Parts: sequence; structure tokens; C-alpha cells
Amino acid sequence: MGYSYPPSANMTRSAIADFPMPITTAFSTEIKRVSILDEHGSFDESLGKGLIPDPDLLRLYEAMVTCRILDEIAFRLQRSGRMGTYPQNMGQEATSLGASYVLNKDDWMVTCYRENCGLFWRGVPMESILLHWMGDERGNAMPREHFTTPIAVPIGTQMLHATGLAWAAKYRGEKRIAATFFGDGASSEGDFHEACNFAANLEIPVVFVCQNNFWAISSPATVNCSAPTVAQRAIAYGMPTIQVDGNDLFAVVKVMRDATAWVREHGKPHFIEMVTYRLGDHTTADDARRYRDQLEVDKWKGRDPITRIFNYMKSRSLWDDAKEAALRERCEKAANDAVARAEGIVDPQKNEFFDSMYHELPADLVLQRDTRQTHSLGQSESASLTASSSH
Amino acid sequence: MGYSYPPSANMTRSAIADFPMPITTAFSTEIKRVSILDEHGSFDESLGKGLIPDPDLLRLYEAMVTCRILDEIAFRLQRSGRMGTYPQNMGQEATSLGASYVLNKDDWMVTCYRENCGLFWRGVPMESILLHWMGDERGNAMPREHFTTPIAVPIGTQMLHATGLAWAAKYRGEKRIAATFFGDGASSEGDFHEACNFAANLEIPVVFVCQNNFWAISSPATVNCSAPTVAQRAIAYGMPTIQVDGNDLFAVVKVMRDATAWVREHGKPHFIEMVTYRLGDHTTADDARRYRDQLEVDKWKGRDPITRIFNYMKSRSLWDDAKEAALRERCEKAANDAVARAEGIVDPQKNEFFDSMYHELPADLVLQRDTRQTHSLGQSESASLTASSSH
Amino acid sequence: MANLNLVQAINLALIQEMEKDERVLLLGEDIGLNGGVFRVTDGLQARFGKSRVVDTPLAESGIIGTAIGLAMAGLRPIPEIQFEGFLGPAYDQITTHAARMRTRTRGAFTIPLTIRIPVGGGIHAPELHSDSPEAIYAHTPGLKVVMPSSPYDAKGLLISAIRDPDPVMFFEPKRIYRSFREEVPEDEYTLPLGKARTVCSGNELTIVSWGASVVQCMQAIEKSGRDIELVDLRTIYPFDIDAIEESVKKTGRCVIVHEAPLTCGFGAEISARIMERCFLHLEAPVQRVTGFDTIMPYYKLELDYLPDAHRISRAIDDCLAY
Amino acid sequence: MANLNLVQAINLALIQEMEKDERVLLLGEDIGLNGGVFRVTDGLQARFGKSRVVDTPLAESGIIGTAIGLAMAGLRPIPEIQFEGFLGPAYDQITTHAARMRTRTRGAFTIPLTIRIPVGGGIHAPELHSDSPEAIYAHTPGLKVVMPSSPYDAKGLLISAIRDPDPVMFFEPKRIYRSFREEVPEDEYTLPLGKARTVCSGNELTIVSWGASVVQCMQAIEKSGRDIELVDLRTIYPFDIDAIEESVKKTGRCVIVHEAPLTCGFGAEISARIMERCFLHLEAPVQRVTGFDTIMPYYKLELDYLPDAHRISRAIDDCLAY
Ligand SMILES: Cc1ncc(C[n+]2csc(CCOP(=O)(O)OP(=O)(O)O)c2C)c(N)n1
Ligand SMILES: Cc1ncc(C[n+]2csc(CCOP(=O)(O)OP(=O)(O)O)c2C)c(N)n1
Ligand SMILES: [Mg+2]
Ligand SMILES: [Mg+2]
Repeated sequence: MGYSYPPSANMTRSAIADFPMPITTAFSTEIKRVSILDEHGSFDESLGKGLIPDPDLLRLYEAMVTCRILDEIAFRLQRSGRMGTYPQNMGQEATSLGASYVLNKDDWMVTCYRENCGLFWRGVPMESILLHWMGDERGNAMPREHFTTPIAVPIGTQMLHATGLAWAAKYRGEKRIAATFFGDGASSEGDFHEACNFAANLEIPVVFVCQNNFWAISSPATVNCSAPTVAQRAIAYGMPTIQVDGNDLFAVVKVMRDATAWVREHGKPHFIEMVTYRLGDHTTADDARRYRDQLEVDKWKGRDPITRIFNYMKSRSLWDDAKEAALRERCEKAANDAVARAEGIVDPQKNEFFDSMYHELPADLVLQRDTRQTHSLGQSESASLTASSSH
Repeated sequence: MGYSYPPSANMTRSAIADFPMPITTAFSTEIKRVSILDEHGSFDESLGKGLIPDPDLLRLYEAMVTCRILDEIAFRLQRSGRMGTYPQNMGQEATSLGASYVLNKDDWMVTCYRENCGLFWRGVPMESILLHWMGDERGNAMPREHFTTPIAVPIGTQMLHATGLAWAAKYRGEKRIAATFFGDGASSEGDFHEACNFAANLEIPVVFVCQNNFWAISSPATVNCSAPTVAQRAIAYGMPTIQVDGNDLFAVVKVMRDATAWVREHGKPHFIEMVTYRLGDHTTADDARRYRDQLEVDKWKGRDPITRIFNYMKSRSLWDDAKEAALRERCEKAANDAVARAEGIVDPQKNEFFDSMYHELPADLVLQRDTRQTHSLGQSESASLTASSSH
Repeated sequence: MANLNLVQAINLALIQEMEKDERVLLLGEDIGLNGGVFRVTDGLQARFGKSRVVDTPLAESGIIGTAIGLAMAGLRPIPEIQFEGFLGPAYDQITTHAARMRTRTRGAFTIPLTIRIPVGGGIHAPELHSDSPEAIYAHTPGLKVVMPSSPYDAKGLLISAIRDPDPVMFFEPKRIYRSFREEVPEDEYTLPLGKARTVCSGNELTIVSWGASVVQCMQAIEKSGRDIELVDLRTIYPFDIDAIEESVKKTGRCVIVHEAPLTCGFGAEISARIMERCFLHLEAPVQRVTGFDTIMPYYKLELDYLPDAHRISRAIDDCLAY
Repeated sequence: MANLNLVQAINLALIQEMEKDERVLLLGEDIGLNGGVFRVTDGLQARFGKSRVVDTPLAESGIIGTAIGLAMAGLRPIPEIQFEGFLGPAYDQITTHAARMRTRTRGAFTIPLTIRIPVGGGIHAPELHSDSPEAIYAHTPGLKVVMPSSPYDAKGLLISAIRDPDPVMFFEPKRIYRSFREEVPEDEYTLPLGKARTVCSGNELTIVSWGASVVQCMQAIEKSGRDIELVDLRTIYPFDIDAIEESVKKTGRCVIVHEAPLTCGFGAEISARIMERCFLHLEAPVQRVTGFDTIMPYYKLELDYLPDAHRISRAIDDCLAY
């Protein structure tokens, strides 16, 4: 398969081992980087051939296009006041999609907020994501059968949950593994370190995927990781690790497939750095022109993961402009329908935020909910009032 | 000098670099391990000769012996109820001592709680450390001229302070660097990661020294770091890193000297794993026989850093039994005097714990202090009572 | 019935819940072979194996964060944090995830988690080993907060906490871990979360307290020779305001005792609620005897910091004399 | 005088202190070129250079922990935490080190640190961008806690905070970052920490509030047409109990308003203190109008969570009618 597995970690450690004199090599390693279909149309047959069957490729392409269109619509919704702050996914579709394509339906996918394409592939309804960013918790009520977790807002925290979820699978003797996505910025948080360290030392089957899109809001990736690669963060844990062109769906699928196979076989974690780029602003509340160079953005527009597959399919005569036009129409309809469904959901009841606080609401919270007040005077009376009037 | 500096980090990263096809090496590195004087008496002249002048070696030896004796006395004090929980340093004297020997007097030394030997070398009075473990904050009132920080109880937290202290030096254009000590267990905490990451990315001159003594209370080092070395944690940050026999004072001095020189020159951090062993219990509240093998302890008794220097000096006819006896007597007196001084310090005033809460005590705290009560009834009266009676 | 101290009562509760429910597992620093630094989990790894009693890396956020993942998957993890002073690194996972998960997913994910934490002062320990942060977590909606004051209560409350479908902070007052024993049923039993216990009845004044302070309150009551009612909260959130209200309406006077600092300690909430509920019944202002608004001092002075029978007595006297 | 909003007032205070004192430096996520997500530090990096306005890695514990180191060395760092919801990872460094350093070293090390944190709800933001954790830090001895309610106050209080030799949590109510302007002196000036401001005087009832809620209080007072006194705390710890006492002794009635949840919010402490200090002057039980004891909901419902003029009015009426 072209690269050795796992990357060499050539020493083991023991408290009673002898110490050789005077200078020896305690450890050495290297990290590979994989690329199959580049932006110029080169395709490496040795790794790429047969990797993604053509019918699947068409479906994956459609998924990316739909996601992109929804992204554009969401942006406009925000601008016209019909949606809150929204983080665009534009340019990063191939990373989470490739991962979701490889994962089993009942593996856990533990993401952040820029993995719509992968979540939709797993069956998460587009309107859930929209609803979430429209300021409605019901968007986070992820159906258990998708094995996806709610959108994670506090950066860096969700990887620990992935470790815990995979640990639960190991505990129960299930085959399930977990994959978790996070950004280059997130890899600065202490929780990132603890998640990797727990998984490595307790032998828990997790794939850690860093989506290095070169920016954390306005901070270039070097502010968060000045090392030559983010992939090498994993060496700290003795974890196999690899870097991949994240805008290359083929390479993502290849690397993810090898990593998941390794993780399943060994019951231990694996790291992947997916190198990609955020083509849009950080969120709709951001203006990336304040801090980054248009030249860089333009360079990455030329590396768009969607265009790459489009060109590849065309070069293989799987695709033409008519097909593209039909597909765009379908995708646009799908996206617009999702928006209509999200906006069609009736607003939550004023009191809805009380109801899921606990399995059983403490009496004091019932009182607060029913009286809609925290001050005490008249509280008991108005409570009985509400209680009786609700009959 | 026998090993290349810094360990190779052979790629740099740019958001607009091209992605080569299909499999390339993104990163490779290796970590060296250094040993000069081993427990069998072998001494590597190529690295060791002239490293520590003989007169210095004698002083360093005396420092280790004094520290060891104080350690034994402290243990007995605790057992007889004259001291609270105390963490013995036994077996680890060479690590912090070698580091302190190399550091400038006005470099920061930011430690945990098992670095007595290095602190004493810098001038911290022995009675300060004793006083601290006797439950008295005044033991932590480290005089500023020693450039040492108070004992750190919450594991893993002090390395960030080292980064901040060294940052302040850089900010002011001072030459000062910081060295920080922490355990193998501490390297699991998120703060460890953040301290290294800040120092690397913001280019702050810190030497991170992990004192890997193979245990974190009852957890063997593999629970906290299952990777082949702790040294490789630093690769995550693109930081030069090295492993050293921490019971070998010569090797510690060699590695520390190279690292500090590199840090001073480049204004960036460097990592050192000092491999050592905790010969005693974790603290006096611990009983290590519950969880570790006597064979392992015995093996490490044979690697004692003090015995090693003793044998080396003897082999070079710098030392004999008469000198040893005289030295032991001196050291014992020094340690006992320190205990006497610590126990001679009068107990703090009942109210002393109020006084350093703020630069200026808020009125409410003055009231609490003067009345020694938190309940309000009679508080203002008894306050004025105390106030007048104190005249 | 067995004559047990608090450590043994908790150990027994853990054994019984682990035997009964495969979903229960323990994780934390040094809890395995070593049985935890207080030996609360002594013997459990030998009994249940290394997969159910897991020594973790030294990282509290990691312990709680992975426990949240375990709970999301439907298990019932019981992490131990070695001392309350080391809850800090886990604060974010507790407050931004454990406490919020149910409501932010509208019930799709729940966190049946019980965090065990030795708490409080008085054992001559080093710094950061003697604090009482219960108010911090009581101010965090989504959590339950429990603090037993006796072996019997500890067992019954812990079993309830483990079975509770929501996250519970279970604070164990280390000062009374081994200070006394009492009869504890060998069979499993539960005590309802959110219900206080009237330790002794009286008509002249109500004392409200919890955890180790209950012992000092009893001493003060005995010393006083007055007819005092002592209410042990048992659960800090949700708290049994009805029991407090009933007692204070009867006595008209109340002293609250806790180890945590005065300002914004949980005593403040109780005092405010008493004002709101018993205004016309109060014969004197509610009094609080608490730790001072300082950092808990190192152990030479810790007994000068903690509320003791003497300070409680003075408050009782002042309140009765009002 | 200049007509400034709160963001501009803070920006100006920062400029003036940085010009005056070389020891002052700023650090945080996105505060440099980007000027912070709220643009509070806009233009400062261009003006003072990259060594005094530093973009840090995305790690809050790292930001506060290194700032503590900077402060130990005698500098006066002003870290920004992007939103109060991201204070969690820094909680440990704040509470175990910043708050304790002076007393645990008996003054050998001090932490002249000002942590700036946008706080509170009402701006339609995603989850964890709308909370009010001031009570958590008020319950942490060793810290000072400040929350201005206007541009004028913000500038004067921030300058005091920066010059204060102890760590200050400086909470900036984001709801009023740009909602109004007022005259702010262009010269530097300070407002004392620990002193409240009487926003308007009255004899019938006292309202105590702070931060953005002061606006809702004013609305309710206007609506009521009654003779109400409004005390804006300005500083949560140490708090101006004397000002509260004086006012409540005059009016006999008090309503406390804050965004944080009711239970163990800072309102509890004020209520308890009023009982302790003004018992015989109270005509009615002190009332608290606060956030509910739930997680702050996502923005569709946030206005149903936050105390508004309507809820405040009801409490005023109930209290006056008592
Ligand atoms: C703990 C925490 N700190 C700060 C923020 C504010 N914030 C939101 S996204 C973001 C940048 C994240 O960068 P990265 O991890 O690279 O992900 P990306 O947005 O590039 O996908 C920041 C600082 C947050 N949400 N959580
Ligand atoms: C944050 C935190 N968690 C837990 C503890 C309890 N504790 C004290 S020392 C220790 C082990 C430290 O191990 P290591 O870092 O290897 O240092 P060593 O004691 O071996 O020198 C633990 C868990 C603590 N002090 N702080
Ligand atoms: Mg990013
Ligand atoms: Mg260790």
C-alpha cells in the first residue's frame, strides 16, 4: 500500500532497562503525506484505482455540491436576518465527507461545527443543522441512530467525548470505533492533549482528525502550531499519524480507510492531519479580509475539492455540462427544501427551555417555569393559578 | 559535541506550498539519549572531561548529601508528628541540582515539589521548604533574588508560569531564561501542552524539564505516557528535545548546558527528559509497597546519583572515607540546624491568613478579621471593641 | 447491619451498584491497585477487574471529559477527583458539557454521571486539599450536588446518585471519612436526593448545615443546652427548601453553618430564601457561620478558619438574644 | 469630552494606560490585527506593536497561566477571554493561582492582572456566548470582580482595575457594547473599585443591579412612575454594602436584578446581607429578579430567559404592595 504501518516507533520503555553510553538514539520516526488527485488533474493510479467506485463517486459529488449550495443559502439567510451567526463550510467538504464515507454507520462521528457534509452523509437532516444555527436547541437533538454528537461550540472539548464513546464501545465489546474532527486552532487546547493521551495510554480506538484549514478565526496556523506539521502532535503519544491533502477526496478516503482498519485491528488511536482551507469567513460575524491575503485565498480556490472531482469525472467522461446542470438543479431544490422545513418548524414554547433541564424537574424549577418569575412574592399563588388555568 | 543541534525538523510549512504526489515524507526526526557516568563507573571522557571542575564537583556532592540527609530527617519529623505530609526527594537529587548548577543566578527556576536539591543550590533556605510542609505559608515567601517560584501543588500548572516569566524577560529585553521542572504524571495535564505550545509558537526561551521518575503516585509512567519516551512529547511543538540519564550528574549538566545555550541563542524553548527514579514513597501519606515491585526499587538503588559521584571521586582519588565521614558530619549539622531554625519560627498569629489577601483589605474582610466572626449580630460592636482594645 | 465508617459505607455502596449494574464503572487517578488516596475504592479493582476500575492519566479534564463520553454512550461512570482542589481543570467539562448536555440536545443525550470528590478541611493536609466549592456547582444549572454527613447517609445518597439519570457532584467530607462509625444496613437502600434530614428537633432556633460541619453544629447544640433544631441538607441542589421553611416558621430563628467562604456561599441562598418564604415569621436576622472570605490557610491555621462549636455557639446566643 | 460607546471607552482606556505604563501588555485570541471579535482592541496592535498586543494560541488556560507568569515578573498583563463561556478552561489557573498567589506567598509574589471578558446575553449569539458567571468569581477570595454598566464607568473602572495590584475580573456586558453612547472625558480618570453608584434616587424602594440589567431596571422604573432608587454595584467584589444598607434603610424595600441564575447568584449574597444589616427596616422581603435556574437557552428564547422590564415591574409592584 505504499507506506508502512504504523509509522516506526522503534523503542519501548521499561523502568529497569539499562542506559547505553554515551550518545544513542532514543527514538526516531517519520511522517508520510498522501495525495492522489491533485488540483492539476494528476491522478495516482497506484493508490487511487478502484478506491471509490464510480457510482459512489457520483453520490459523493452530489453530496458536496448540495452542501456547498446550502452553505451559500445559509450565508444569505444570515445576511437577511433569518439566521444567527453561521460558520460556512465552503472548501472543506471533502474532509468530513471522505471520513463519513469510510466509517461504518454505527461508528461514532464526533465533530465540531464545520463538518456538515460528513454529517449529512450520515443522515443528519440538513434542517437540524440549520435549526441549530437559527438559535434552537432542537437542532441538536441528534437521533441516536446516526451515531453523531451535537455540534460542539467550546473549542477542543469534543475529542474527549469521542475518547469516552469509543471507550464505552471497547468496554462493551462492541466493534464500534469513534472518529473525531477538530481544527488546527483546537489542537492548542489542553483537552486535545488529554483526549489523545487517554486514548493512547488506555488503548481506545479513536481516529483523531485535525482539519488544518490554516486559520483559527484570524490566527494563522503557525500561531497555534509552529511545528512543520500538525500531524506530528501525535508523536507525543506514540500514535501512528499521517498527513493528507484534505481537498483530495481520494486521498482522504485512502488514508481514512487505512487508519480505521488499523484502529479496528489494534484497538488503539490513530491521528490524521487533513490539510484544507477555509474559503469563506470564519463565521458570518467575521470579515476575513481584515487579516488574510486575497492571493492565498485565490490559490486555494484553485484547489477546490469540488472542482477537482468535477474535472476528474469529466476527464474520465463520467460527466458533462448537462449532467452538471441537472445535478445543480436537484441540489438546489434539496437545499431550499431543507430551509423551508427548518423555517417551517414552529417556534419553541416560551417555557421550553425548562423542560429538559433534568429527568425530573425539581419543584423549585417547576415553580419558576409555571410562574415565569424568580421573585417570591405571589409566586405560590400564581403557580396554582397557572396550574389550574392549564386544565 | 557528539549530537546535532537542534534535532532535525526538516520541513517548514506554508499555506500556499504545493502538495507533492503521491506519498512523500512530511516530517522525520530522531531523539538522542545522553549518558556520561554510569552506575558501573564507566565515564565517557569525550563528553565528560572538564565538564565539572573538581572543586565544583565536591560542592555539588555535598549539596546532594545534605539534601538526602534533610530528606531522611523530614521523613522522621513527619512520622513523629512534627511535620505534615512531606514528599521525599530521595534518588532524584542530581536532576534539579545539575540544572541549577548550569542556570544563571537570575534565570527563573520554576519547580514542583521534588526539587529541593536544586532550590537549595540557588540559595533557598532549607527552613523555607520545611516550613512550607509544616503547614505555614511563610515557607513559600521565596525571596525575589533567588528567582525561584513557590512550591506548586496543583500538578502541571507551574509550567505556564515559567512560560510567562520567560516571556516577561523577552518583553523587557532581558537575557534571563526560565527552566521548569515537572513529573511524568504532570505531562498528562492539559496545561503542560499549553505551556509548551505557547513557548514554541510565541518563541519564548524556556527549558522544559520532565523529571520522569517512572511513577505518579501509584501510576506507572506508561499510564501517563505510553510512548517510548517522554522526550518525544516535545516533537508536537517542533521543539528540540533530548533524553538524559537523570541520575548521572555529568550528563545532566552536559545536556542542560547545551540546552540553555541553545535557548539563549534562539530565544525558543527546548525540552529535556531526565530519566530518574523516586526511591521513597510518593509522600509520607503514601505506601509504595502497595503498588510497586521491590526488585525495581532495588535496581534503582544501585543507580543512586550520590553513590555514583562518590565512586567516581574515589576512583579519581579525590575522595576517601575520612573525607566522607567529615562531610557527613557537616551535612548532618547543616540539616539539623535548618530543622531547628524552622521549628524555632514562632507560630503565625491566628489572624495572619487575612493579612495578605489583598494589597488593601476590603472593609468587610477587616470586619471578619477583627471580630473573628462571619455572623452579623454584634459584629460592628465587637469590631469597634477590638479596634479600641488594640490601642 | 454493619458498623461502618464513611469510607467503608461508600465502598460498600460502590460494590453493590457495580454488582447490580454492569453499566457502572469507576475511573480516576490511583483508584485501582492503590484503592485511591483515601482507600475509598480499596479492593474494587481486584474484585471487578481492570476494565471496571480504571487508573487514568493524571488529567482531570480528561477524566471528566471521557466520563461524559462514557455516559453519552449509556454507561454510568463514576469518576473520582482526588481532592476538591483539583476540580479546577475539570470545571469546563462539568459546566459546559455535563450540566448542559440534556437540555442542549433536548434530551437526545443525557449524562448519568456521578463525580465523587473528597471535600473540606480539618485533616492537616497541604494547600488545595481543604476547600469547599459546593456553591460553585449549585450555581450551575443542570447539576445535582450532594454532601452526606454520616456513613448511613453516604451509602443511601450515593446509590441514589448513581441511579440518577443526571450528573451528580457527590462531595465526601474527608474530615469525617473515618472519624466515627454507625450502623449501616448491609442491603442496598436509597435516600432521596433533594430531601433534608432533621438531625434533632427543637423549637427555639433552626440550624441548617451539611457535610462535616454537622458535627460541629451538634457540639454547639449540646453545649448550648437550648431547644435547637438541626436540619442537615444532605443535598445542596436541589435543596429542601420546604423542610427549612417549615422549621424556621416554627422557630423564627436560623443559623446557617458551612465551611466555604461567606460571600456567595450556599448559606447566602438559604438566607435569601428564608427571607422570601418566612419573612413574617422571623424573630431575628438569619445568621451565617462560615469560612472567612479568605483562602483556606495552610494547616497551622486551618482550625482558625473553619467554623467551630465556639463560633456557632456565639451565633446561637446572639440570635436567641436578639 | 467625547461621545463614546462602551467599546470605544474601553479602547481609549487601554490606549491611555498602555501609553503611560510600559508594563501594560495585552494578550488573547484574535486581539491583534483583527482587533478582537468585538473590536475592543481595534488598532492597538498597529499602535503599540506586536510585542504589546499579542495574538495567542487558542487556549484559555494558557492565556491566563502565562499572564500569571507575566504578572509574577512585575508586568501588568491584560488578557482577553473571547466570551465568558470560554472562561471554563482558565478556571483552574484563575482560582488556584491568580487568586491565591499573594496570600500563599505572604506577599512575595503578587498578580496585578486584569482579565477582560465580554459577558451576558441578549445579542442573539450562539450557545455559551451569553452567560453571567460573576457569582462564581465573587465566591473566590483573592479576586476582585467588576462589571460596568456604561461607557463612562467602563473607562474609569478599567483604569482602576489595571492599576490595582491584585487580579481583577473585568466583565464587559456585551449587550450594551454599542447600544448607547455617552460623554466620556478624554483625559484619564479612575473610579474607585468597591464603590457603587446611585443611578437615581428615590424613597419607596431600592433596586440593586449591575451590568446590562441596569438598562432594564431604568425602563421598569420609568414605567412604574414610583419613587425608586437604583443602585448600580459597579464592583461585585468587594461590594459596596454600605451604599446598599443606606438605601434600603431609607426605603425599606429592595429588588435585586441580575442575568445569572437565581440560585446562589450574587443576588443571594446581597439579599442575605440586607437581612443581616437592615432587618428591622425591612417592610417587605427582598425580591430577586434574575435569570432562571436553567441553562441560558439558545437565542430564540433568550429574551424569555433574561429579566426584562416587565418582570422587574411585577416585582416592584409586588414588593410595594406587600
Ligand atoms: C474554548 C473556546 N475558546 C474560544 C472560542 C471562540 N472561537 C470559536 S471558533 C474559534 C477558532 C477555531 O479555530 P479552529 O479550531 O482552527 O477551527 P476552524 O474554525 O478553523 O474550523 C474560536 C477562537 C470557542 N468557541 N471556544
Ligand atoms: C491537578 C492535580 N491533580 C492531582 C493531584 C494529586 N497528586 C499529587 S502528586 C501526584 C502525582 C504526580 O506525579 P508526577 O507528575 O510524576 O510527579 P512525581 O510525584 O512523580 O514527582 C498527584 C496525582 C494534584 N496535586 N494536582
Ligand atoms: Mg482552523
Ligand atoms: Mg513521577
